[in-house]
Amino acid sequence: MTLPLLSLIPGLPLAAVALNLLLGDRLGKRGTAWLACGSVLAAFGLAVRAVLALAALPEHERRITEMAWTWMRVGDFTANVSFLLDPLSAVMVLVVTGVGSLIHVYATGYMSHDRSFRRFFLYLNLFMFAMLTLVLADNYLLMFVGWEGVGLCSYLLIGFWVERPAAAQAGKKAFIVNRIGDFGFMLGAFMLVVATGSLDYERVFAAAPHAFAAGGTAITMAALLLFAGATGKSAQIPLFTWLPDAMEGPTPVSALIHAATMVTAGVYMVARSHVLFELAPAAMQVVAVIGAATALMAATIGLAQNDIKRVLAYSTVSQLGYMFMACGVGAFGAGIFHVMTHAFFKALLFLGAGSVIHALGDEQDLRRMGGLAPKLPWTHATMGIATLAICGVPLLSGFFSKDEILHAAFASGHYGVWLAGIVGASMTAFYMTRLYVLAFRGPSRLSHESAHHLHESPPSMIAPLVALALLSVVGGYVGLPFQEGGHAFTRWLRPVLEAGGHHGAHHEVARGVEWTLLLLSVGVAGAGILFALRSYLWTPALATALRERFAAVHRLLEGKYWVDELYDAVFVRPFVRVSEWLWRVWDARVVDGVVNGVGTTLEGGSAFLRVFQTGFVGTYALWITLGVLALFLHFMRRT
Amino acid sequence: MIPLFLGFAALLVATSLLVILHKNPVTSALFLVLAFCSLAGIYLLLHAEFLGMVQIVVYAGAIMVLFLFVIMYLNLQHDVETGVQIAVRRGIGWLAGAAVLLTGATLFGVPAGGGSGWALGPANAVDPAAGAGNVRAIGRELYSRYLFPFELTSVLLLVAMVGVIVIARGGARRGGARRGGPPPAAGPADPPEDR
Amino acid sequence: MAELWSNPAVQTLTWALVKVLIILHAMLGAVSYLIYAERKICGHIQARTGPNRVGPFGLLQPVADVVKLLFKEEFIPAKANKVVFHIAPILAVFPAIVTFSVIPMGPPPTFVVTDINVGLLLFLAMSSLGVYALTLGGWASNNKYALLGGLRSSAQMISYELAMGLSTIPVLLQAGTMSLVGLVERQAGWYPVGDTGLWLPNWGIFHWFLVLPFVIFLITAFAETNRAPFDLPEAEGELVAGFHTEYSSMKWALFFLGEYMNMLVISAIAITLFLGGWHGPGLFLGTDGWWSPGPPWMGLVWFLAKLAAFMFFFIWVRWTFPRLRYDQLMAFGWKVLLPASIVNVLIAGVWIYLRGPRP
Amino acid sequence: MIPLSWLLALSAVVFTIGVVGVLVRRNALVIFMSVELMLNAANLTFVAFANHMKSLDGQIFVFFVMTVAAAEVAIGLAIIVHLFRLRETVFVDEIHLLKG
Repeated sequence: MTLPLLSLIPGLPLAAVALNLLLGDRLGKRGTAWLACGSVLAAFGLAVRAVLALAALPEHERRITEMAWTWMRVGDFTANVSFLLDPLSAVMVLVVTGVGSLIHVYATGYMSHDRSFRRFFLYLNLFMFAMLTLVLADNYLLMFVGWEGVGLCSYLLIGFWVERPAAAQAGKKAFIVNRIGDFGFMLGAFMLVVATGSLDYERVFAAAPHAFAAGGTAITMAALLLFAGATGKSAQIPLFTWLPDAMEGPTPVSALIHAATMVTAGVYMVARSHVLFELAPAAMQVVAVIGAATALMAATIGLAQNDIKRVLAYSTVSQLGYMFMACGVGAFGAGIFHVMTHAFFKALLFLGAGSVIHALGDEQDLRRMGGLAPKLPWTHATMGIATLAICGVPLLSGFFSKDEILHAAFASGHYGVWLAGIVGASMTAFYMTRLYVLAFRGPSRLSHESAHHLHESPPSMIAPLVALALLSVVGGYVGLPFQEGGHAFTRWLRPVLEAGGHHGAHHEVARGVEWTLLLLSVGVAGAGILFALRSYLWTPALATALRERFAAVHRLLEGKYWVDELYDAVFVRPFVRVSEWLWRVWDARVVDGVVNGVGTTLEGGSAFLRVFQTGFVGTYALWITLGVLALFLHFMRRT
Repeated sequence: MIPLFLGFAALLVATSLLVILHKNPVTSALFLVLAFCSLAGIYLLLHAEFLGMVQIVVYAGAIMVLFLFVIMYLNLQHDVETGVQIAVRRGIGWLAGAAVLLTGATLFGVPAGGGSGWALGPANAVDPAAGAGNVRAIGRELYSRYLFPFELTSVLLLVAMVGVIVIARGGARRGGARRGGPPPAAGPADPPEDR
Repeated sequence: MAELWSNPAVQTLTWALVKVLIILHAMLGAVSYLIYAERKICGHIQARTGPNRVGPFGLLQPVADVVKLLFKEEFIPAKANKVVFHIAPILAVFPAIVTFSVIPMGPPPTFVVTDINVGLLLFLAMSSLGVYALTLGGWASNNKYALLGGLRSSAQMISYELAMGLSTIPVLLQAGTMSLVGLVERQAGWYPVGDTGLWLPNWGIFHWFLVLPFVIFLITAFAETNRAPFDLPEAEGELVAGFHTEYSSMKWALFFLGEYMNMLVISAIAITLFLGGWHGPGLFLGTDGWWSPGPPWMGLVWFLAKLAAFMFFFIWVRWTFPRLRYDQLMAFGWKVLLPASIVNVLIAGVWIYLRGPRP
Repeated sequence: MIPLSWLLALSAVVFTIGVVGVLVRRNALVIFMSVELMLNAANLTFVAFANHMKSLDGQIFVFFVMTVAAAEVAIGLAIIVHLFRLRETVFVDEIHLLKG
């Protein structure tokens, strides 16, 4: 490749950021929009071209690396700013840039009435830059740069509406919780450096089997620490609490960062380091279990939420759980597959929700919606498709990926995980349908002003919806099941996921069993949907009845298991108290004391030295001479 | 060669003493010129022809002329150096000087073979051409190994020139430039600018 | 005695002394007759005959002048700084004589006193010392005109030294040596102009990138010797007689001597640098059937001829051009000559680098 | 061949004279000259060692020292001239603006 294709992909958004900063408001709304979307679209184009170039290569040398410059060289440790494009990162890059550009377009419409339009796109482009760096990095250090970058951007964007205290709080929460995870990531990276002396994927993966005893403590520790980073970024138990609050940010942000791209970074990272995880079966178990638990727990919480975006948020958490489930059972390909499809339909759902909110004038409560279908035909249609897709209705993208995950879980003998997945799937179907029904069907429960504010969104918002809807429908067909040697997607990822000699989990089960599983998952999905329709559309009394019957459970779910309160009590409060003590005693007394002490000492000293400052050059010269004399004498003593 | 050196050395010491002893700045300046010339002579004896010449061109020919120019420009007469305080300072000065010289002498007086840090290294015979100090060799060095410092000095000179012009001009604009100075005819030649 | 004489060191020393004496007296004589020539030429330029009473065509006029100056009463201003007042005239002559010790007046070894590897630098050093005579003389005589003359001369000479020094650099680049003898030898023979059949003498002036330096050197030469049109230090119209207003009799004569000696020196240097020194178009058919330069003394002849031509040029210019204004002088020195010479150094450097040293 | 120690002694003497001059005189110009003396003493040492070690570096250093000295003198004299214009004196003990 003649021109530095890979470095240009993250480079373009960054350039857009720079331009945005330099030109400032001189750009105007239109200019900003063009700049932001243009840069991301261009990046998408470049990505497509790069991936084509990649696909042109024969299967087993499908990796394009591009060295930008040597970042640091410390002793025998060197870190380069260099980019790697292999099938895995190719998928991510396409998803990020593709969905990203769609969402950018959408945002131009959604944010059109916002005061700080420019700042929004500044952050958004910055995020694109960080995310692409993360995905394209060819070593953990650069990946960590992107990792932190996306964390920062998510903080900035969640707290975008700074005048809202809730938003600011949510931003801080997200950032801090992420930091905890990042700390794990860092420690993991340190372990890798210590063990393999490098952070380049290639070197690490090459060296890992020799550097670590398979299944040993060290590798398990490392893998778990990395996974801790993943749980932070991808909102898994125990660090999932920030994601629902993150819904305080603008909806495009929720769609881009907290559904499609950033939160999947964890999955990507785990899949990227599959070599390490495969060396540590225990860690894999942990991943699987945590994934399953998160999937189930989030799903249950999702059942009882009334804020449309929160429902989606918890569904995101649960879907991420599925992805980790896949990774945990060794089906990294399936995980990435689900990342992709999920990016499509979840982004679509969020954007749809955004369109609804937009249409109703910032109304987010499901209980004050309903009957929107005729008013918002496009939104309704696309949302419907997305809902079906996520529910796992056959022949839609969600179906294929989710089914593959469940199948992998079952095949690899993690029956508990599989069961959790099945149940979670049915719940997913239930609450998604509930959301759909409450929003679009049934009688209209709109408040007065939102009722007359009601209008279908502008084309700039509809177009991305349609595009994503198409993707959510066909996106899954790269992974049709029942193919010898795995489907297209698996084959595409094979060079990466089977690197390091170790072959990804290929537990074949009998066709019959496979069919049964398939029908079963379809069945539970159908059941969930039907039950939701019944209890919210056909006989709404049933929902209330249920709510009264299981009041305790309902309260538990509505209160999100009071995890936040728990953390608040266990971590936050004591921490605050300790910090207050430090502030009052350590900082105010000791540190300030030292500083002031230094100050007073200097004052005294200079008061003494002022005596020598006569202002006469001659005197100074004399002092200098005496100093020279003293030096002479010193040397004489030495000799 | 030795007698020549001794002569130059004597001249150098005598003239430099007169520089600091003589009350008339112009005379001091002239003696300084002589001192520089004798130093140039010593350089010649040490096979540093280039330096000897440059010594005369730069120090005698430029720097000292500038000194003279300034002295005349400010038209200074004999320094009046009377009064207790001044006498005291002079005494201290001489004492300090003597002390410096003494300590220095003791330092260098340490026997060379004594293994002390001050023993003078032996004359190591690298290629004699380098020692010959001819212009070509120096040029080679300057433009190869010392290229960067060389360029730096050019920058330094530029900066100095700018600074000088600024200082001189600033003073002239603040009026009173004529006070104590010679009649206007010497005005246009702002001495530092001509350096 | 004989073995002492056989000692080569002694021989060279004696020869050097002899040459020095010869040169010294030759110069004194030359200077006195230069003054005569100047008066004659000036006379003819002004359509007069000039000195014509003492001796045939007034040829004995210089003798008469010298006698007059020797016996004239010496006048020293009361408030003058005696010592400096006495030293200044000596300083006026000293550098010129010193410089002459390295000028090759003919093929070595006969017609060269000494040849040091930094001859040109010596010349520059000495010319930079030349400032002192005028400055000090002007200052010491404690007279405002004299002081102004001295100040002017110091500023002027310092300013023009730079241009002069820079204008010699292309020649050095061309020759690759600083020894004057080497410089002259470098200019021996002829060189073909491209592939035109034309052959030019290998003198500096015949190389295109040395023409501008030659012109600059010429101009600065006038400035360095305080000759018209750069004779501001002694501008009689403005400063009575400038730095030597208060001088009389032999001291004044020494200043004059210094001025003419400086003229001689500087033209000799110009000849050495640009006009091929002692080389002349060979007039004698050599054994190889090519024009040979002929016996060594022809070199001396050529040299003296060129010197004479130069002197005439000096005098001619003096009586032809008006004097500059002081600010014009400074502006010209700093804003025209200096940049021009620097640019020329660059051009010459690049050219020589590209062409490589000519065989 | 001049013995190195003589040269060093000479430069030491000259340097000391410079020091004394700085300490004793009150005329800024003369002090300046004394500083020049010291610089030249240092130069002499450089050249002496260059000759002793048969290497050019010392001479190169002297070259640089001269350049710096030129710049320094230009600036210093400009300052002195300016000072004289302002304060009508070049005697350092009549100028103590720097008194703290």
